[in-house]
Amino acid sequence: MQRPQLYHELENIHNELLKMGSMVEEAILHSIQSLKNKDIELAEKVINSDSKINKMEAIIDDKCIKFIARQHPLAGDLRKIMVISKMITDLERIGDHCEQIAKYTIKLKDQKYIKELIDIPKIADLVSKMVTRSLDAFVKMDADLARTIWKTDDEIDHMYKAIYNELLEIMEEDKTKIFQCVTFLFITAHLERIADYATNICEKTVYTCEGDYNMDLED
Amino acid sequence: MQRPQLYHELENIHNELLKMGSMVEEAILHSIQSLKNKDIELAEKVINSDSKINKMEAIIDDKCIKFIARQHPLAGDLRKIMVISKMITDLERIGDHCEQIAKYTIKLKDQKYIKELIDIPKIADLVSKMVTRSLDAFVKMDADLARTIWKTDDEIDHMYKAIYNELLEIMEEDKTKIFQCVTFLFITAHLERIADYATNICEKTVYTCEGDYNMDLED
Amino acid sequence: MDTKIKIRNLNLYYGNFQALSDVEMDIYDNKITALIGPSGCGKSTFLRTLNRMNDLIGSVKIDGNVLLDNQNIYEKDYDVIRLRRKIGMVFQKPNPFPKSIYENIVYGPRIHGTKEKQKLDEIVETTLKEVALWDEVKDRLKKPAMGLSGGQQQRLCIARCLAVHPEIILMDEPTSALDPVATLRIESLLEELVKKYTIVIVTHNMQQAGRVSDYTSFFLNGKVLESDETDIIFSNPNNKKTEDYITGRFG
Amino acid sequence: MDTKIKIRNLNLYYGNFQALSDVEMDIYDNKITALIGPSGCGKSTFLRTLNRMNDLIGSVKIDGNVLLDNQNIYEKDYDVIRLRRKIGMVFQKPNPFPKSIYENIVYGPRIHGTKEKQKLDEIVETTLKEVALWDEVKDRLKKPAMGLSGGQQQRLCIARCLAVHPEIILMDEPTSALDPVATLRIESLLEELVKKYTIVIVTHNMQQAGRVSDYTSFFLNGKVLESDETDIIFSNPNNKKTEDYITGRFG
Amino acid sequence: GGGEEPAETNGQEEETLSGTIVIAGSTSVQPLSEELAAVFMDQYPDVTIEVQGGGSSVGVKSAADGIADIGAASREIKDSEKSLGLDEYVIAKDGIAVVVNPDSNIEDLTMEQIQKIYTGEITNWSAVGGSDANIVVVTREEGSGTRGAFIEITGVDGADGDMTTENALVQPSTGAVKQTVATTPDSIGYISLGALDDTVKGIKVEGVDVSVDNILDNSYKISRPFNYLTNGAVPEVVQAFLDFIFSVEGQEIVAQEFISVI
Amino acid sequence: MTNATETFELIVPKEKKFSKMINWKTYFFYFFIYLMATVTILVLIAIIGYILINGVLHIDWEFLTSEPSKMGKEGGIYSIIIGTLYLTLVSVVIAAPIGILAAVYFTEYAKESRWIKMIRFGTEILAGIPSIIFGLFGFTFFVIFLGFRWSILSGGLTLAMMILPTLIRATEESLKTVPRSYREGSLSLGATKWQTIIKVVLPSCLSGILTGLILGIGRAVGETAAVMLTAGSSLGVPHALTDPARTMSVHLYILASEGLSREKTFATASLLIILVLIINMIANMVTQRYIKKAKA
Amino acid sequence: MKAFEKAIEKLLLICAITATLSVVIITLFIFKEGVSVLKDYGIVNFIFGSKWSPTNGQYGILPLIAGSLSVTLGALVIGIPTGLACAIFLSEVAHKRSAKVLKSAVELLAGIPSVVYGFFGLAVLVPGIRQYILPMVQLINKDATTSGFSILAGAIILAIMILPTIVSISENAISSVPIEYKEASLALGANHQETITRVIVPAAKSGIISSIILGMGRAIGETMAVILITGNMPKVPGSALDSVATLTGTIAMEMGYATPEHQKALFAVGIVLFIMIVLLNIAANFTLHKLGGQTND
Repeated sequence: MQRPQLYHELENIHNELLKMGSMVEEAILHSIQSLKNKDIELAEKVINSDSKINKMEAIIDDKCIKFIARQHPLAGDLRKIMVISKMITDLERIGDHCEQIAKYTIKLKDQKYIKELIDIPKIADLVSKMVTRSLDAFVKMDADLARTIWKTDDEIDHMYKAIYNELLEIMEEDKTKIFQCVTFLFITAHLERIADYATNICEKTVYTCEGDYNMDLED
Repeated sequence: MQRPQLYHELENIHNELLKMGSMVEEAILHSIQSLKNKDIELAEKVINSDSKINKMEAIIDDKCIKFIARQHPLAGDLRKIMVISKMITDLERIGDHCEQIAKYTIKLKDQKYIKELIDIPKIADLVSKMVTRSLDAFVKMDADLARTIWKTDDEIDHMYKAIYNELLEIMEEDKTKIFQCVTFLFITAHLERIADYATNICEKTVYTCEGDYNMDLED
Repeated sequence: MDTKIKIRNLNLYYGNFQALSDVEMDIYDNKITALIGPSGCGKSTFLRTLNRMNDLIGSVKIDGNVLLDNQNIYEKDYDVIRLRRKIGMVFQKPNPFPKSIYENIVYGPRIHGTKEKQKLDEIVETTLKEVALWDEVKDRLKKPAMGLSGGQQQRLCIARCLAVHPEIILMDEPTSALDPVATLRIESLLEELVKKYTIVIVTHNMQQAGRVSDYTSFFLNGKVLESDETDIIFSNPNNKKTEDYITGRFG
Repeated sequence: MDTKIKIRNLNLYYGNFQALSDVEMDIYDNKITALIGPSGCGKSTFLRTLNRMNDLIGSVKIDGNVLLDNQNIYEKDYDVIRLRRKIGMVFQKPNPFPKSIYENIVYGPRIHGTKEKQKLDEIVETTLKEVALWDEVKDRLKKPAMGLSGGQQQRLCIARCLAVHPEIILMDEPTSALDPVATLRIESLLEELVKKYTIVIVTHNMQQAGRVSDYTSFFLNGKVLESDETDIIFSNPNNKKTEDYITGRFG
Repeated sequence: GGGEEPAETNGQEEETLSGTIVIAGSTSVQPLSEELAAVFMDQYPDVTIEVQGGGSSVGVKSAADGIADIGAASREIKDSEKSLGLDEYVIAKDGIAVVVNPDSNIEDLTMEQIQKIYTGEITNWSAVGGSDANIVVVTREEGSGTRGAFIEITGVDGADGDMTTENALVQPSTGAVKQTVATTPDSIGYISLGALDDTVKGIKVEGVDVSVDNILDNSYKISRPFNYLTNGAVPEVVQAFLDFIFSVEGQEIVAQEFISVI
Repeated sequence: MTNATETFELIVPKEKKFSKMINWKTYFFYFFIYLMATVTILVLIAIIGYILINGVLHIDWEFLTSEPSKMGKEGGIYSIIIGTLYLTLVSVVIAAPIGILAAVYFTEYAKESRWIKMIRFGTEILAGIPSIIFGLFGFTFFVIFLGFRWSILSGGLTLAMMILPTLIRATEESLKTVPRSYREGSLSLGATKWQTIIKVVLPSCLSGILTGLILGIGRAVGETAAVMLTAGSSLGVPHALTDPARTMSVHLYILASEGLSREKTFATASLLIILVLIINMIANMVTQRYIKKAKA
Repeated sequence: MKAFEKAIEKLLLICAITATLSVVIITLFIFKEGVSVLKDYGIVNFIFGSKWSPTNGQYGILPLIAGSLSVTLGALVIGIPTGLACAIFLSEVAHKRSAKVLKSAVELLAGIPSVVYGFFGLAVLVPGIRQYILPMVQLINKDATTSGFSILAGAIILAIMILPTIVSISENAISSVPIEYKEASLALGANHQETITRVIVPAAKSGIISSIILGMGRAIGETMAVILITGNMPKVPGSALDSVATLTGTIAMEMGYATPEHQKALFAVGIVLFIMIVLLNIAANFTLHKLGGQTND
């Protein structure tokens, strides 16, 4: 091992990435929890945490650029750092989505929910797990794991469609619930979007490991 | 000028970026045009073009990595290439949004529109211009222009809110229109999202020029 | 894309030491091929088999084929002098002869029988322009070449080599004795030259291989471990050892 | 972060040629400061003002202050010998004395009066371990140092310099004569050394400055144009000229 | 400076005579000096005698300068040198033999022929009755005592000074002349009688053989004295050496190859 | 790889490989070079062979240990060997410290001033001055002016002056081969200038200096004209500095020019050649070790 | 410590001055002794006078200069091509083993005292010329005659004596021509001989020239060997078979001859010799400087 500085710095960035990842996971869980429990305080916490996540992105981004500038990583190392630099943007966006969810929570704070929230927390749970596991796969550089996680996106899509249809039905039945349903629709859409970002992370993990974007498990 | 290869390659990537930018602009305009005119053919064209945009992203991304690996750009050059590498992801996402819009168009093909579409094409027009101009600002490395464009995001936000409220009202009045309105809502949300990406591009332009993310015009 | 030189199954021994083992490589026309690898990996030795400069060393034994335009240069009775006119060489240290700038350039043409002053003058001007040195030295062609800076000397050496109209130029770490600015000038010159010539360059400096070459071959212990487009070698090499070398995990 | 050396308003002339103009710089304790710039920019000259190696040159004239621990080393009656014990130096080409490995290391301590064999043995072992050379050479301490490889020689020179317990180590392009693998070894050694010593390194190789240093100063025509954290110099320099040099737009 | 020491031994028995004597000068006298010195040193083991060459003029000069205790000259002392105030001792007489290469058929030359050969008037042996061959004239170097004596007696030293032909080979010593004449065909030279041996052929001058008797009775014209020169009062050891030379024993040694003066 | 190639010897390309380019010019060129190299070797063999064949047989124990008589016509050369050794020793003892220290001054201390340039030029001229001029000088200055007479002292001083430039030059040259980096290395460790010179610079060029010294000895042994004029040509065994002496070269000259004894002449010449061979061998050994050390 | 260092420096300075002083003293003495003759006799008469006959008060050293120069020139004519060829052989052509043999041979030649060469010349060359060369020359020029003591003999012996100087310095110069030059030339398609004649030898020319100049100095300065074999005839020579006297030989032979005037004349000869050597040295320095500017940079 001839370039300890390179590996120290790379590891450092890695750790920051994980830190940011756990911040984002927390944001997802908190946002849904606050929605479920009408926990406005928690929702505000999520909104506040977004700026922290943004700052985190800026810091890691800066570190990536400085790392490339100083250490001139190549091949695998370079792919990894480039992926990280994009991944943090995705994480930041996930944070944005959580912020949006939290904002919706605050909008809904005075309304009684049309029904107990079951499916949305379920999908949220799935999504947050997906984010966690995809980051895990990246850190472990486990392409096969990433491919498996990538597949769960289909499940989420299914659930999303089911929720969409259910909410549409509810709206058509009771127009007083339109605002709430539309809001829930948006929240679900945000969650679906977060799942997309997680699939993105999986794809990038595979790319980093293997140098291309082939997501077929058989390969 | 001591490193012609570096500048040739950088310019080459630049050109590819512009090409991708114009593909994306076209996708935005086409998607809205197809929605407005119920032009299913055009909508399908938009859907097809998304894979082209995706391919383009992959190509540019590859070029960026190879460029960094081989030419080891530093300081301004490095910032620029890193920004490009992120910008293309944004452009690709914009493409995704257009694809979604086109898909909605197809979903709506058998329905009579609740009213003539005026506001949505208007916001679409604004958004597409914003994308065009923000890329323009990046290419020209004009931080002030980028800042000006960045400000238009507020206008779009206003319009978005107006449309949102109008659609909600329509839904409450006529529940048969719920599906259509929800779809329009999503379309508008997509457009708003696209505008967000454009503001992102502006921010990155400022960063590339000046090395930080200060968006205050006075500065 | 035409293959200019085909190397097949090349082995080279210094006495009992095998310096090159089963080297196979294609060198493409009008492309820059870079040879990289750690010290002692055989890259310079390999370069010197291409114009038979290794013939100068007593105890060398070579087998295998080096096909230049489909003719084996190690064939019996192959005309080494013609080979070396066809394949120019630029060395690690700028090595202009201790003569005037003019005399340096016309050395090759004179050896090969060009005597007319007018023709020689023409050659001097053309080649110096080719290496972008003409403007810098046109007023002092009769001055000693040793008075030039290191980078200028190296460009002069390239011009001297162009003066015999080679088809291929071999470069053995042409910038290792130069400062960064002069290095970049030579590198940008390469970009021009490759339009007319086929270039093979040995370099210690991996970054340089990245910057200038179209193809890169990675040598290790006298073997070619990987040979591919430079893009691929630098961003996504196939061989683990190549990646280790490239990323500095080596040794 | 303590300032180890303060350079204020330093000017240096070789005869009529001003090699350094108004240099102001702070060198921080337990940090690596890299000096970069094109050939002839004065970076090596500057390095040599820090341990007064320029005193060796006849026609040199220096004014300004170099404050080491707040004392001006160019003061009259400043003890140059003690200064040089405090500030070690490693040179461009590895320059072990033509003696044994052991003798090379004990040279400094002996000069300064350490005579006991046991103590000397101890110094040899400690310093060789510090430069990670002990395992490679412990069985041949009495063998000539010239028998080591270039990289080993350079590490030996570093060890020799550590043997007199300096506080600061000046390095003048310490890897420019080494191959890439040996270069990386020295660089990783620097990372260890900086924990105990303050290091100032002149380097031709910008990438190296990037890789190893905490602070970087950019010299041009005898002036310091920019002096900042290496991170900033490499990703976002303030001075246009620095950026041009860094990005290769220079000259 | 061994010359001083005998003062201390003054008045003591002869057996304890000690000190150093430096003799310098003519190479013609040198062999004789060496012989004399060797016998003398045998008798007085504590005495060292150093015999240097150099030439007659060196002898005169070194005696005058005090470099040598005894200066040796193989010619008459010139008037200019007499003014130096040196004491002269003629220790022997020497004939100068005119010699030719052994292969030569020349037996006899007149003084005039010799003079003409040496001034370059005669350049071919046929002019003096020999075969048709160019004469290789061998002479001594400028300043040599032998040369001085030879040219004076043969008349080569005319009104305009030394008229020796430019075409003469010059050899720096008696031995060198002998060696040259011995090995060079058609050559002629002149050497000290003492050095004459059968490597060269001594010829008659004016019909007279070169021999001790002929020199003693003045029938052989070319001869010269061997002079020892001293400067002022001499140390005991030098005086003892001079006394030895003029003893019967000394002169016997002289007579072995040269001509005794008593 | 460069390391590997360097250790191999560069040779002439095999002629047959270059058949097409060989023309009469090239042939003549190689012919001439081979011819001249051969002639040189033959000349050497001729000279040494001729002398040794005629001389070696006459060298025996008696020749080496008995004193010469009859101007060298008879006897041995004992006193002459002693004289040679004595004179050489004296000249080296005088010249070596002055020469080496002066060279150290010139290379290590002297600043490149006009004075130093002139002094250096002076020593260069001194190196080129014919020995006979030294003889002239020694004779008038030491022998007569200072009144040392013909003596080992006069001869030794004259020879010392003669070999001084050789010595200074050789020492300077070998000091110059000591890389500046050694000096810098030592100084940067806090050594003083003199410590640097004594502990680093001189040890690393010792064999170069020794080679210079041996060359000086060779020159002293071989010198004739200057010695004859200053140390005399007396045959006695010298006992003191003030005694005159005859060296082997002078003896050989006298024997040769006087044609005294063919055998003794050849024997002396042979002995002289053998002596030179020995000196050469020693010099070679020293240089070889120097080169080995430098290569290691 | 500082005082000690200063003292050391002083000591070294004294040594340096001593060494330098010897040059000054020699120069002063030679000039002091000889200059009066030059003044009284007239420099022009002295240098261009064709009669050297001190006994007669004639001090024209033209014959001596002519003698010295002719012998030296002859030595160079023979020595330069031979020496250069040997140097090229050693550094470029020879295999390692043969190079080693020749090299030690040349070193040996350098070590042999000049008087041995003189003796060899006297014993072999002088009679050899008389017996073998003369008849050959007489085939062309019937009147040719020689005693064997001749310029030719001197030139040959001096050529052998300067050969080591020329060979070893030239060889050094040729060997230190960077191998890069050779490679460059070969890489341009030049053959080995062209490379040697057009690149290597020109690149080494400053070394070669200085070797020749040094050799020349040695030839002019040689004394004893010359006395033994050139015949010491103070006469301007007409052919290579004529005998000549040289400046050095004349000094050595006639030194010590008493007449003060004669001795001073010999010192004056010494001055001429001295000046010749100094001029030669300056010439050497000048050429080296001029050429040196090209090779070192």
